[in-house]
Amino acid sequence: MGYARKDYEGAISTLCAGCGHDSISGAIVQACYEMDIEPHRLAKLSGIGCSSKTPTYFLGNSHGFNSVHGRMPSVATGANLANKELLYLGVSGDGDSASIGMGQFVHAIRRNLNMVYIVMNNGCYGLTKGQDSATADTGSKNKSGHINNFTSINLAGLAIELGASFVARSFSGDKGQLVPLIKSAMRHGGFALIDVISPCVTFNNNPGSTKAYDYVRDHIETTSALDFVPIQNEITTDYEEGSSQHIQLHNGGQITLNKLANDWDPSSRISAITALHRAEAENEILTGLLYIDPERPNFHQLIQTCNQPLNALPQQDVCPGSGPLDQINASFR
Amino acid sequence: MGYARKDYEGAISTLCAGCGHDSISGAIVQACYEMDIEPHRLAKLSGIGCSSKTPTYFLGNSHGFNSVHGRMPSVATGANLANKELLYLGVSGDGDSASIGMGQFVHAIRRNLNMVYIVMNNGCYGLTKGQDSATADTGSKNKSGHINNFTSINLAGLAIELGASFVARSFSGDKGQLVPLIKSAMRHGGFALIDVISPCVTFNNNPGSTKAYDYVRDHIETTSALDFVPIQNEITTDYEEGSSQHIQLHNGGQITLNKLANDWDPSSRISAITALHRAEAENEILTGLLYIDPERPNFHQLIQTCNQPLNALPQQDVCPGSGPLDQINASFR
Amino acid sequence: MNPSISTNDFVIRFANVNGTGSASANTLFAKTIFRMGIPVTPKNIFPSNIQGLPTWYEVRVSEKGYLGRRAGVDIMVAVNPQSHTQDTASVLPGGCFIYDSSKPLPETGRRTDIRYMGIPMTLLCMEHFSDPRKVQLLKNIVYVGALAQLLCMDMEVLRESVRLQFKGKDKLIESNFTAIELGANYARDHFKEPLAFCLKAADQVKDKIIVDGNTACALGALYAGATVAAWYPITPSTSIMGAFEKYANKHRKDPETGLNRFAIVQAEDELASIGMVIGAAWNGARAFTSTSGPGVSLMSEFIGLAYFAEIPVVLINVQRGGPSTGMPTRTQQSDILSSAYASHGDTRHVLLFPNTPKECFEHTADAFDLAERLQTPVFVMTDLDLGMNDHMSEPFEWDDSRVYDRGKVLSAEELDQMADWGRYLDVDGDGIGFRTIPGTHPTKGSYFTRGTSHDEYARYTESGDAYIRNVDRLMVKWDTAKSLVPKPEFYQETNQSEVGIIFFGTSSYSALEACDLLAADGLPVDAMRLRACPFNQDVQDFIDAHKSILIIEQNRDAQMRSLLTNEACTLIRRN
Amino acid sequence: MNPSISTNDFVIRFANVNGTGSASANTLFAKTIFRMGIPVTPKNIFPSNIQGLPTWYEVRVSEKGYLGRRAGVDIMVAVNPQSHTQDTASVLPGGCFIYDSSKPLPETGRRTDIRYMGIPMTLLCMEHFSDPRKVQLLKNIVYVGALAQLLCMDMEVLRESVRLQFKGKDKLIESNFTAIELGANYARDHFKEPLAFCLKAADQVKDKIIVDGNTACALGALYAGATVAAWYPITPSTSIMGAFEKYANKHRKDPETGLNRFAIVQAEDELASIGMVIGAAWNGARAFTSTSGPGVSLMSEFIGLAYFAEIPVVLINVQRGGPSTGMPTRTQQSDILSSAYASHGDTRHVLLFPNTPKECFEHTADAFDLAERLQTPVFVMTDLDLGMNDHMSEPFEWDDSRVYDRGKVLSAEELDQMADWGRYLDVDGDGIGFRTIPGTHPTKGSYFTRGTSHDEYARYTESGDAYIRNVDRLMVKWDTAKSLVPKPEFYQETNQSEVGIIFFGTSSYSALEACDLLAADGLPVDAMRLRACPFNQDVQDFIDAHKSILIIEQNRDAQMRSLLTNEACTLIRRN
Ligand SMILES: Cc1ncc(C[n+]2csc(CCOP(=O)(O)OP(=O)(O)O)c2C)c(N)n1
Ligand SMILES: Cc1ncc(C[n+]2csc(CCOP(=O)(O)OP(=O)(O)O)c2C)c(N)n1
Ligand code: SF4
Ligand code: SF4
Ligand SMILES: [Mg+2]
Ligand SMILES: [Mg+2]
Repeated sequence: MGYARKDYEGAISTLCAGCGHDSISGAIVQACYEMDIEPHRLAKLSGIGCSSKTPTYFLGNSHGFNSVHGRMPSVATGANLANKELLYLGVSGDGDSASIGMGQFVHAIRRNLNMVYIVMNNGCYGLTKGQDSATADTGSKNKSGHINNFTSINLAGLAIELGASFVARSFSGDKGQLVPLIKSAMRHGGFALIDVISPCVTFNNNPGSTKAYDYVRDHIETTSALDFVPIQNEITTDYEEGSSQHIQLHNGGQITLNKLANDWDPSSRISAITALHRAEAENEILTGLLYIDPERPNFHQLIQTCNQPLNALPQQDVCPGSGPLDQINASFR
Repeated sequence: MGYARKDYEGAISTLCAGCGHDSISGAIVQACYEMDIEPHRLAKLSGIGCSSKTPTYFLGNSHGFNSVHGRMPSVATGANLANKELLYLGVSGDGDSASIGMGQFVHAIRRNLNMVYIVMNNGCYGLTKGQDSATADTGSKNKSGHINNFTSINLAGLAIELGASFVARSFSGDKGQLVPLIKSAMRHGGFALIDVISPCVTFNNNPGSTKAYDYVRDHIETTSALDFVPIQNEITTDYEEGSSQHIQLHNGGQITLNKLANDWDPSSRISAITALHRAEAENEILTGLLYIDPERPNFHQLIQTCNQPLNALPQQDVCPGSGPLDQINASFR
Repeated sequence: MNPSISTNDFVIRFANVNGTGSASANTLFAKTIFRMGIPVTPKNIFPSNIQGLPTWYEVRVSEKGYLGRRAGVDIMVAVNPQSHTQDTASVLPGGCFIYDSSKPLPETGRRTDIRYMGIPMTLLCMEHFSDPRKVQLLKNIVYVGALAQLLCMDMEVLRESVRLQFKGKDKLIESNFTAIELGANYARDHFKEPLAFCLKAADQVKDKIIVDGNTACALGALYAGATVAAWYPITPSTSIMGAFEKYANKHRKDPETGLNRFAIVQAEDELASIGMVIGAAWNGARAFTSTSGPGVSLMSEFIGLAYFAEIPVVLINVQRGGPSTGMPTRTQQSDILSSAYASHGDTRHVLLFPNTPKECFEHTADAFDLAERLQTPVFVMTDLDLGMNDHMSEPFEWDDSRVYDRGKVLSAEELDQMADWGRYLDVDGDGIGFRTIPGTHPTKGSYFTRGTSHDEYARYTESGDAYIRNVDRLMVKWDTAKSLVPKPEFYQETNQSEVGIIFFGTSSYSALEACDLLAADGLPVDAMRLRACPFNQDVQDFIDAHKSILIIEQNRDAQMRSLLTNEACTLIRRN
Repeated sequence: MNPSISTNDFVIRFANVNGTGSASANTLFAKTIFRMGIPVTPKNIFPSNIQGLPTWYEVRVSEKGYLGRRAGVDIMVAVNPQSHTQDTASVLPGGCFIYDSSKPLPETGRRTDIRYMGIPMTLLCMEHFSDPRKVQLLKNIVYVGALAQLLCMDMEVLRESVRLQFKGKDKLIESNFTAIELGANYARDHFKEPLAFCLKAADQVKDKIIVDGNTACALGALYAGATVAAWYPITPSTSIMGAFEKYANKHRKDPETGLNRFAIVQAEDELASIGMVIGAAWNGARAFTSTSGPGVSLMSEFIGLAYFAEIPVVLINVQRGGPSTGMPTRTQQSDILSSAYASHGDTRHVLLFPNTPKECFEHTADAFDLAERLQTPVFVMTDLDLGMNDHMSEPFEWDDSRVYDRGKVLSAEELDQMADWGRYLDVDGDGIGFRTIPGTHPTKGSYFTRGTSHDEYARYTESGDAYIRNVDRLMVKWDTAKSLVPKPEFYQETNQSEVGIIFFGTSSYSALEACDLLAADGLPVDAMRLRACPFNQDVQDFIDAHKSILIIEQNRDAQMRSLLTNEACTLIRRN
């Protein structure tokens, strides 16, 4: 349609210089630009937190909703029900999703809500000044020197266990991986989680933190080299035969994977969970596409809504009128 | 101590005749009686629902707290912090835990709160007349003829993925399995989940329901024959050598297991998850002990509370007095 | 006719065990009286339990059309031995006590001032039916038959009611007929002395209907074009969504594909259900939720967001006994304050107070227009009594020329024509800005909706001035609301008494009857039925015109008095 | 001394960029004045952001001891070019505008009625320090040095303050000294004409302290013996738990094991934190939470449970701008109604309104006694201003003979001696029953706590009579509360004016100053500072004694007026 890159940009960021979240905003802009998304056909939603502020800083021509803390999934669910034709991009933080928002996160997955759900995961509560979040790794130390003793919630693992239909993990510092993941997620026809490690430079980027840039760079591992190919038949990436795999996406385009982990099969939940647990045991951070089921019916399909967006039905299609009301009255006599 | 069975009984149940929940109440009474638990050293807590009513019907000499819907875990957390010496028994329903209570359920696990957490799981909302719950299996039909399309939340699988330290599943109709599981859970030194399939005779016991008595009986499978042995060295169960295994519990006693599933190892999360997924794929309901880590530090250990119960500290141990206050004042001048 | 017999004016109460199928027999009884043209009010008094506990069904018959509950029971049909003592006590002197004499009634605790009438309901059934489940169900029909005989009910109307109730189940109709006859015959043969109460066909019902308020609310939402409904089960609101689903399945299928022109989500909790409604309404669908007190408490942060972000939300609050889990199966009007001021911070919400099923229908439908016009949450405040009990009501009406008021929403063309658009700019003094729906225009009208402060152009700001301009504008909107919400109803041409009486919702029934009694005693009092908050000038005038004001409401803390005092700015001393 | 120079009476504002370390320089400035014996009020005006946005620190110096914010700025230290325009505008005529002249100030927008004073702060630092981080930090100290010189600050006191602030960091102390000197020297050399404002050591501070209310609340909880604290981070309450942890780590370690005699849980959200407090309090620990408006909204169902199940809960509500996410970094008093009536159903909660750090300490400590005595939730209502800004205050006091009032809790022995115990039995007319803690007695005192209705013996019942007895008893308890909560403070011996002025919390500072101004104008007004709800007779008497009442509060909807009208039953017309 000929949109320019600046049509996808937003206001100037007010986050701290170097914050991982800004890189993710950049990747979102990049992905949307490259896919030529019509900005007004995308709605961006978020909760509360530094991460949830980012929709101000990308896609300035898209409607957005900065809701309340931890409750973006329900607002996204309602929005999605009202108009199945837009693209929904939810942005959340690890505090927003793994603590106060855990219930809604789980149930959006359960409904296979058709949306892209990005968690900007820094293992802490940035906006309230750096308290540990529930995704802080056991043994990780934050800026104030506090060591986290609790078990860490692995959002990707949790999502797979819950039956999410698209689960990926990435790193704000790896745009090469993140951009095609976002594109793929946007073309997936159901709930697509991308858990993105996104260091908080101000409160959790110190030595001892497992969410610090240096630590992540040193411990990153990848399931596969991945490419998103927009048009079905035009496959350009030339991985060696045998290890490469093509996954057709529901809403057009396909993913081309070059598997780096041998025992991993992106269509098997148990293989994805096993790969995650193994990496965890080895103190590695497994990134890339982890699991996908492109054919799982999404929420609209499950509840059989009509083809038109519900918000576009004219009055005569939704109001039964006085005739049927006479019959209804009669049934109460 | 010589308590009689009736010292563990409660008021007469007002649940529907045949409700699975009553059998679980019976198993709780049985377990406490056989373990000679001092009734006043146990606190029972629940949310809201038919299941959450049951604490009225067992352990009439124990304090209880029927809190609000879905929030029992937080009340149990507070109670537990106040007095580490009591035994905490939480009772919840699948609506109470898997829907409104999901967030609190997840975080009680994350903290490895020292408590027994029983979910009376009937796949529906009994008290509000039978709506499907989030644990209703995909394809299951309820009494009103409605078929559930959504993915089902497997509470046991979820708990294992989240790192719960004791996870079991059972069936209200299998007292032989349930009673030793409850006993073991009570001697476990952290969070012990028992997800008990407990048919709702009024709203979800029809043909087509996967939580109906008949269906469960036909599809039940067990990880292992299990026995709880109260005194450490007195092992009486005589399983064949090789397949049997003894697990020492943190608060006394041990579990003797006779494994029925070969590839399953109760100390491996991934093996437990694999076993669950396999059973699910085969439409089997896997019961028994699924996973245990008897040594995981519990919440009190993680936050290093003192040995005395916090609610028993005398004023002089908690009030610094006027001396230190002078110094504190000086620091603000 | 015997003058000591009271015709079409008595209260009968059925004492049953819940979960034993008594509801269908009791409804049959009430509905038959209604179909005889006699005004009737049935009330279910039921426990928070599924099976085995005492439950009561009370029917007031009143040719004069008084539909409130009246103290005291004239006829007790005591089929539940668990509650015999209590049931015995509640009968008025001269009343009668009908029981199942299949087992003898204990001799202790008998009263001498009431008439005992034993009918061997179970035995009669066991003689005629073999299936024990049938015996359990039909023994209830036996007492209906006996009562029909004793009260001179029109047997043909009763049989017709049976036919309607069990349409298509011919065998069931037959066995019901048998059971009715068993009861009727037994009564005819054994009770020669007539009862002190009887029924006589009348013409007081006209084209009225009898239906519960929850069904009426559901139909209101259906007619208003609600397409997204999100809820979490909670007594006494649950049946709203049941009814909405039923009627939507009938009237909202795409004729070509058979797909749904609606979406109903059973959310994971109330926080999620209100969030979904907010999301859907923000995105241009008419959306609503139904809940009760605990739900409103849980929703309050989100309700504050909807107020501040100016999202049209419709919330039906079917009130029950509070606080906390409270008494889920008992009625109250005790969420007035928690609804009017839901959320921390400065918030005020529009409340509607229907008092009949017809008004439930209308107020719910109107709530969508109001919410979209005012871009704010609107609460339809009913209660368990109105929501779950059948109420006699004028029939529902729908004017086919009515066009939904979608409020100030900009189309792509309008956006193109606008020189200066700001989401929160009040260009015409009503305090309401023009909103845009996502997806409308490729380059215009997008903005970032927030719960944090914003200026007129929806830009983020922490400026104190912008904040004050914003909350002041919201007060202008509140004033606008006063002219749009339903006016109060008055029951006199001109004010005449020193005392004015104010009521609303289900308190109206008893209040109006009390007014009649006072008037009959030569003490007429002026009365006003509130139908909405904010209160408009009529409300203020009524208060100002009276020396003292009496407010009838069903709660401890005189919450409506508080609301009136705050909002209508006039002192009403609490007694 | 030059008579046109105003001594110890001016407002200075520092305009900085947040996240650049200006806080420590600004605090140093304010604290030095305080240590010179001059009353001072610093206010942080900061954005909801971590780094890079404008932030202000405003210091009012007032020898008379007026500690409220005063309109207009006398001296602006404008170190943030982003906000220059706004900063220029806020200076009062005759004031001065100090800026970093390392870069030239734009010529446009200059005012002629204020004095511009450029100091090359960055350049001066760059000449002396090489580390760019040090330059950034110390340029703030440069302006402190310059101001010290210009305002005749006591240099020794300033240096002592540096030593205290950076104790143990000798290098840092040295470079601070250098920076101070750089600023002072530059000022001495370049600005010959004296400023219109100056400082002079005084004796107005005595043994007062200067501290923020959140620290004071934390200390109150520490001294009251709170052992369980559950919370969820939210501005502006977060620092309460930080302080509680810090002091508990110091004063609450088991001397033998080094283990904690307290438990602090960062909960997963506010619903969980209040649930934990309820569980802990039910189980006999003193427990509390701290939060702000959104948290109270989320907690409201649970608060209703605590009210109804009668659990002693202490909740510190540090209010911020509402509704919804609102303005997290701005102060308001707008949760009065949402706190007083938190939860659906009929509920009323005890609120305390401290207005100084000392009262924060006392009210928080008292809240635990009150909560346990009354077995009900008690709210300590502070706000961002009181909680997060340093306030001059009388020092904290603790009477070592004070014994915690744990209220009516039965020991095993007492249970053994009691013939008839019912958890909700009001045996002595104060509306409060005797409670038991789990684990106390092997066979007595156990009961099932519920949010649903119960009778006097805590047995489940749905009886309407029992429900009414229960809620009526809760009103008796509410009356009992009136005699226990802190009385209002009066500022006159006897009432003299027709108008009475009422205020509370941080509104007191400006209100009292206004009263002084009025009195100086020959218009003395009677004043009352509310310290708690429910309101006792003194409050009623004050209202009754005045023809009209003026209420000063920081919200749109006159919420305290509403509360007074509802609870003290007296009309106050809103203007
Ligand atoms: C109901 C509620 N509770 C608490 C807060 C305060 N709060 C704002 S952001 C935040 C946490 C943010 O953490 P995260 O989601 O990880 O985002 P980050 O800032 O780290 O990107 C909290 C607790 C709030 N806004 N609302
Ligand atoms: C906040 C709130 N929402 C809704 C309800 C109504 N409610 C009571 S029990 C229940 C569900 C019970 O389901 P479950 O936990 O599975 O228990 P079961 O009755 O099936 O044993 C609901 C929704 C409530 N009490 N509180
Ligand atoms: S505080 Fe952390 S998360 Fe927030 S903007 Fe700064 S770096 Fe990013
Ligand atoms: S409704 Fe179902 S869950 Fe509830 S008591 Fe009856 S059988 Fe049990
Ligand atoms: Mg974070
Ligand atoms: Mg259930």
